Amino acid sequence: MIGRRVARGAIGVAGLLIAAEAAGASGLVDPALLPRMSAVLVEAVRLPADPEFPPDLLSTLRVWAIGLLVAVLGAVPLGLVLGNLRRAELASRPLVEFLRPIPSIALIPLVTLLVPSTEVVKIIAVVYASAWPLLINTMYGLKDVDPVAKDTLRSFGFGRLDVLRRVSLPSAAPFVMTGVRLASSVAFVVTVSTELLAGGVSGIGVYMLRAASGLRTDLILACILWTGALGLVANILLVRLQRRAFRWHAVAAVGES
Amino acid sequence: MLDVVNLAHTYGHGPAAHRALDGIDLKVAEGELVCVVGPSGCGKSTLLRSIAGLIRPTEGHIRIRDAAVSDRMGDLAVVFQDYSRSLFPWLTVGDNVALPLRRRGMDRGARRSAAAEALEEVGLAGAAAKYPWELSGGMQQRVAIARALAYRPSLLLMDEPFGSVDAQTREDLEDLVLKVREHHRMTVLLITHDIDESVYLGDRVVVLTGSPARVAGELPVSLPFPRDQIATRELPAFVHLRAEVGRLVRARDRRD
Amino acid sequence: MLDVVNLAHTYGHGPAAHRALDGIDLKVAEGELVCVVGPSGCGKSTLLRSIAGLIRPTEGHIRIRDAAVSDRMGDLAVVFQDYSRSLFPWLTVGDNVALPLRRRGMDRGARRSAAAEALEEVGLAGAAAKYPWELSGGMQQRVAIARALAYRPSLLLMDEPFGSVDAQTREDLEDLVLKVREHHRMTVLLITHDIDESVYLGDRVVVLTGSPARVAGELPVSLPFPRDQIATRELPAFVHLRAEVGRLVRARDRRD
Amino acid sequence: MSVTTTAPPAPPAPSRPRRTRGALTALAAQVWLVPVAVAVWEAAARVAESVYFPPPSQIATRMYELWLTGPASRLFLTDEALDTFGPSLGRLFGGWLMACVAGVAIGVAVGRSRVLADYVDPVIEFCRAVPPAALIPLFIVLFKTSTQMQVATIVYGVIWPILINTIDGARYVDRVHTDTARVFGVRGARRLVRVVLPSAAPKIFAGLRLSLSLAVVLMVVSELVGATDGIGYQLMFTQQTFDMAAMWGSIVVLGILGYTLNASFLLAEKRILSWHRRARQTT
Amino acid sequence: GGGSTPSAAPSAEGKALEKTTITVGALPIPDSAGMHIAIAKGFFKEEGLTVNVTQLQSSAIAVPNLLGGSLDMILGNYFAIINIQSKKGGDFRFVADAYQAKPDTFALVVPKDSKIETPKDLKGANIAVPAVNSIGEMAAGSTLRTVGLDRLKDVKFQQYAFPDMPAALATGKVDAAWLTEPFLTGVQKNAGARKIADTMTGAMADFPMAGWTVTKKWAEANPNTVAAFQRAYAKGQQLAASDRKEVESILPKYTKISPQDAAVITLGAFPTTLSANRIQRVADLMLEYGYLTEKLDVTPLLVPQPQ
Ligand SMILES: Nc1ncnc2c1ncn2[C@@H]1O[C@H](COP(=O)(O)OP(=O)(O)OP(=O)(O)O)[C@@H](O)[C@H]1O
Ligand SMILES: Nc1ncnc2c1ncn2[C@@H]1O[C@H](COP(=O)(O)OP(=O)(O)OP(=O)(O)O)[C@@H](O)[C@H]1O
Ligand SMILES: [Mg+2]
Ligand SMILES: [Mg+2]
Repeated sequence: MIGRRVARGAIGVAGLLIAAEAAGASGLVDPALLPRMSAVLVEAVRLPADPEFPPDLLSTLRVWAIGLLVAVLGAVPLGLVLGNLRRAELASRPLVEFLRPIPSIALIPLVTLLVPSTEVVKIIAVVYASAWPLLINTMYGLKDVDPVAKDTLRSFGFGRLDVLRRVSLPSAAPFVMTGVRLASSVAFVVTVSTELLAGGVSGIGVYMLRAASGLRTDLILACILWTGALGLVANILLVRLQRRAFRWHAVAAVGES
Repeated sequence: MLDVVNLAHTYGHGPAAHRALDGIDLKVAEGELVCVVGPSGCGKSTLLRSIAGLIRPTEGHIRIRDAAVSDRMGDLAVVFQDYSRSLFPWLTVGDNVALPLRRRGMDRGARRSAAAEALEEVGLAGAAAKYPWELSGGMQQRVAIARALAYRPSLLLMDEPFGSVDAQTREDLEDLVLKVREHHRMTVLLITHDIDESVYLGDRVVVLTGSPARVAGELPVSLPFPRDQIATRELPAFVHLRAEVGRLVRARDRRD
Repeated sequence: MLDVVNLAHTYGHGPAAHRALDGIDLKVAEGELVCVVGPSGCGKSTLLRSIAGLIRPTEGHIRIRDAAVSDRMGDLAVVFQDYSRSLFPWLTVGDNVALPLRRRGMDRGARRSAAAEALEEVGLAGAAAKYPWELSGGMQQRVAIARALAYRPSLLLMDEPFGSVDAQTREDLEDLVLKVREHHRMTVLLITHDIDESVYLGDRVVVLTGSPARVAGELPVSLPFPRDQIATRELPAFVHLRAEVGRLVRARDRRD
Repeated sequence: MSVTTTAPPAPPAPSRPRRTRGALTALAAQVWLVPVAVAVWEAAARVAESVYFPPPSQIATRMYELWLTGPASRLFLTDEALDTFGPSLGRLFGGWLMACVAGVAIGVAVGRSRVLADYVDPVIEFCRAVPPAALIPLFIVLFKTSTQMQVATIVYGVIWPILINTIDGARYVDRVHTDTARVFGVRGARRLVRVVLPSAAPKIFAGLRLSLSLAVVLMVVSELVGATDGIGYQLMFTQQTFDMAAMWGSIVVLGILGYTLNASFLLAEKRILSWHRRARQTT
Repeated sequence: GGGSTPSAAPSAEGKALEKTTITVGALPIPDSAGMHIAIAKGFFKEEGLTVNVTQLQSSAIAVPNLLGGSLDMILGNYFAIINIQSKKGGDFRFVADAYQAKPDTFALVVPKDSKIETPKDLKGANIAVPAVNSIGEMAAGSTLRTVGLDRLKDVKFQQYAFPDMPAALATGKVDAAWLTEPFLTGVQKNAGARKIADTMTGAMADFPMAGWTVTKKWAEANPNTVAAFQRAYAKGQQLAASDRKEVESILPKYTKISPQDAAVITLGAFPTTLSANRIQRVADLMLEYGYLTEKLDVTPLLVPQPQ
């Protein structure tokens, strides 16, 4: 069962890579401009051997993990508050909706001016960008709670906070978890993008900057493969967590088996 | 104990508004078991939800032990008509029953054993570790009943609590409610569609009219206690009362 | 029409596995109305869901008009026990009833009027424009019944379809089912907890044992048609059959 | 109000002025934080006196000069404003709509088919961790014109929340609902439109709402490379020329744009999901 | 910024350094070769100074890093720094010169089959530059001016990173690109692109490109560190200026330029002194081209070199 799923997934990924290779081989994409996928794969496999790469990788992972954690710890409770207190939600909405579309690219130079650490700037950028999916999904999750379930607890005399903790939160948890999965990849994207934009001592993006200096598009693409792979692994872990924690959700509501 | 005065409730506004309750007066004494019958859609659940403080009545007021409904809450339990949605799918059956007991200040062990006992009483001894969605409809309904009984509320509200169980189980549950009420001096308000049941269980039967619900009539049930499924139902008084309630129900337009 | 052979179903795997059905054999002839009774949690809904093709039996097989269950589907309708969740909250009551009718090749107007007619028959004439969550429990259940009847299936499966309505409405709905079945030559399989109801409605009553369900016995009901709520129930044959079914039900262990 | 002491009893329905006052209070409850925030910002900026953080008043003046000194016939918009906002909005909507259609379509397909999901899940998870900015070299090669490239960047960047939320929503449809659809033979496109999509709608809308402001972000990102116009270009250009007030002006425009888009979106959502809101309301 | 220990390791001169560890930001381009040679050869260590290099992507982000305190020193693009200085976006000091254009270091190229033969044909063209309103735009503008074209009216500049320019050229998104090494050599070799003009001639000949930049505050707070830096850096820069082999061997170490490429690419000059006259050219030309609105005297911006 698990084996079959892994095999299918591998076939899917292989299909993507083969398509990319075919695009290069058939001349659809000029190999002078973009290296062939086979060449990129070779570089990707060789990357860990480059002594500069592993520290870069670890640095990216650290910023990602810290940023995601801070975002979850901040945005989910905020989402719970805003999802529950209609007044607070209404009052903060203009501000939130004003801030949401402002790209971190515009903010990074400004934050850099105020914060004397590149690492912290990156983390701020990650938190800023990945907080939104968490916030929005948490708020929508709360809207989806069955009123009969809430009424049940209320009728036993539980207060708002208890209803929130014992009904709304578990019931919205799958929704929130989807938000976490979204935020996880946003955090990856922003970490690497920030490294690309702002540089720094280390990080996959910094490695890509260096690779760009030597016109090594193959290395850049190899780095992209690594980012994708990391995102994939992170997601597998999160999905596993989700399956384990919310078995009731999958079993109680899944469609065809 | 419970004092409902001139209660009215209207759902929605404007042209789509629907008046569900209209000038309901109802008094329930401490320890009394009152059954409410009335046509489908008349407003029984609305009445019950108002008493539980879940919806705010448009007019009139409700007092429980002389306190307005909204400020109190906590010493009552409700078995919802929509029992399957009132169970939490992320908790096991045992945890579902044990959850409200937190309000009773019981520790973990006490909660667990109280839940196990209540489940045993409704005939679900082995089900504590299962999830609600692993149970049949009737079993879910019994879990909801167990949860309410384990809570030992002073006011118990039940909305068609035995609709999904077989005849034999139903009789057992009826007797269970009588027993628990006796032991713990609960006040019970029970909505049912079964006229026999209302007479068998109740100290008094309240009949509601069709939508919007008004009180069509009340009937004290002066059958002796303890009641017995076979003996009580054979009493001429029972047969008479049952016919009486049936007449009250039928006397009114059933539908709006 | 319907042919269930040696049907067994087990939920889950390993130590947590639960055997719900065990070697069920059941034949229903074209146009027959069979009532199934059995203790709560024995496996009635499981049987019905297997016949509807919603769960794949672990053993045995089911054939409808000599076709295996999975390849056919479409000419049957189900009234689910969990009726409130089987209504789509995003559709009005009218649309809920009309939704499946497109398969009958009806155009928009025909669908709408068929839905209106079915709603009228279950006593919900004015409710077509409302949403399911604006209705009381019993009204929702009647919507589910209306949807199944309007569909005019050749096989109708009903899982405790009258559990949430008052006595009078229940009788009307029972007679409605009999009438529709008569007019449209439907085959009906109806699960109920009410032994009286099973005898009143059925051509045959099938009694299941406790979990795992086996067939405890079958009883042909040879009461004359058309049946009448008062006259039929007064017949000595009715009283006898009802006692007979009661005995069959009681003869077996009710619980696992 | 002055003379009559024998005023008739108040009518049961709220009178018109009362209703307007109610609406005004509601509006005030929604926007009171904005003037507060602006005032705090103004004060802080004046105290800090940093060229990088000009006070809102200065930003507003600059925005007015840049964009609102045009002819009245064009709502006072200047050529500059039209040249900046027009193309950006075009790419923004183009990209977002394409992402919506593709995201919902693919999401439903993947969400409803276990087998398809097995094959493409890893590919999706792989792709969405790749920053659009890092793919620009690829897009330069793959797409003919700069506009195509920019739209592709937007689509690539914003499709993920829609896709992931749709997959999840479509996958976890209440079993009783799918069962009902099955036994009544509601299948294919009809089942999709009448059962799966409405059931997944709350999640899909969460994704759409997320992606809408993300589209604004990606619009900016896409205009950093190979553009000659647009708000993102303007942002970068003013940054390069060190016109800080104008740069902040662009940021404010992005914020206002995002807010407006979101407000319109919520209006649409309120209509489409009204059943959901009302069904989920505790009375 | 780097872990500073005010408690004073003595420099070679004997004066205590205010900071013994400094973090500098640089782009992975040949401009910072002198610095990397000085690090590699241990010249900073001899002064008791540790220099950490942070990778930067553009001057646009370098300046906020410097002002915000993440970095002590950056490799500042003169054009960008002078622009911000003139607009009071910061008060900067140059501590050492780093890189200077030479013939053929920055050129305009067009695709192989382009109809554009000479700069004259660029009328109406889209030209890729690494940043708008930058030295690249000015250099290309100066070339255009020599053939009577106006950079504002006759062409459009689009922003592309150097590594993306070859693809942008090949797919026709731009008609010409302003490129530097190693991309210049690469695009000619791989895609057969043609060079139509060397932009670093005439007014732009030997144009100063980049210098090591600190804030005024930092320079005043750390005079001894600045002096120690200047002494050590000068040694490295001296090697870069006098021995191309040194540059060729250091380039692959801090960029991904391969040793083979490093051997063939055209390099600029590595000036060993910081000359007010030379830097003033930048400000004057920026004024002439309208990038500055008033004259700016650069002399106060230079930190005198230690004797
Ligand atoms: N999804 C499930 N997973 C595990 N066990 C289940 C599941 N659904 C039902 N069961 C078990 O199967 C047995 C039969 O269930 P079923 O719903 O068929 O009973 P039923 O006869 O319809 O009962 P009722 O009259 O109470 O509705 C029950 O003991 C129940 O616990
Ligand atoms: N949320 C709601 N919005 C609008 N109307 C409602 C709502 N809930 C109930 N109603 C209406 O109020 C009336 C009374 O509903 P209620 O649920 O109280 O009936 P009931 O007596 O419990 O019926 P049943 O026996 O069928 O459960 C019904 O006509 C119903 O349509
Ligand atoms: Mg009700
Ligand atoms: Mg059942």
